[in-house]
Amino acid sequence: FLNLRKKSNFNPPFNESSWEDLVDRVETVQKLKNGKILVKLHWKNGQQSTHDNVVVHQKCPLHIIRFYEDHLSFQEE
Amino acid sequence: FLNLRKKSNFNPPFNESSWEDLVDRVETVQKLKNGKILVKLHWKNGQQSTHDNVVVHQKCPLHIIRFYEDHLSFQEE
Amino acid sequence: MPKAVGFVKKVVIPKKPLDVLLPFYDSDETTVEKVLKEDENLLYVTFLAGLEASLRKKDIYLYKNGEICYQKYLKRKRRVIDDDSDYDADR
Repeated sequence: FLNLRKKSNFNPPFNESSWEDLVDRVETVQKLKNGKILVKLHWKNGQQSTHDNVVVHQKCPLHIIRFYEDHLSFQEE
Repeated sequence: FLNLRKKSNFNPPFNESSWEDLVDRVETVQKLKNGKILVKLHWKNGQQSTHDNVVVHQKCPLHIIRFYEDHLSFQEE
Repeated sequence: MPKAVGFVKKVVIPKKPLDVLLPFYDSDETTVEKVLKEDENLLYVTFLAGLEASLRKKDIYLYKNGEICYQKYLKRKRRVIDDDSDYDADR
């Protein structure tokens, strides 16, 4: 988890209102002990970056929805 | 599946670009045998309606993301 | 950086009898009107209900008119390609 510290020179385009066409997929979703949820994105330009889930909700909601729907499991009550 | 065709007089506002402020919550998500995912919405006006997931993706993505994030299961590290 | 709990493995949803989905479901909402464009995995479509959405190619058969509209789209695409090659040949 420490490799997150290795700062790459990739700067996600925060000025863009939507990342839907720039992101290829959500790679992982991870929960921290403090309750935060971090989302790792794989960009079409080959870069990767990690963000708070609320950022991803705003910038590319369809990608995180697709990730969740790829991991759906229905359990008998 | 056919008995799902039973309609009420409620007409969801398709002309509205976003339902985020009109919907109270996603009640449930279920998958049909053919693989289609259906989402049941509770509206702030007390109505209920069910839609294909792609409709909810477009009209109120934050609601369905919240529902999914309330049902996450993690691989302990 | 706080320690991690773990990576998402599944989104676990309680299975319910399908009549929980009533009282109102109208599958006509997602009758495909037109396929606008495609990329590697997705089709961008408009539905009769006046909604634009992206669908997975493998799911297009789930939607009324989906297959037919996709075939029409491919035919249009081929015709454009043929016209372009005729244009190149003429020059």
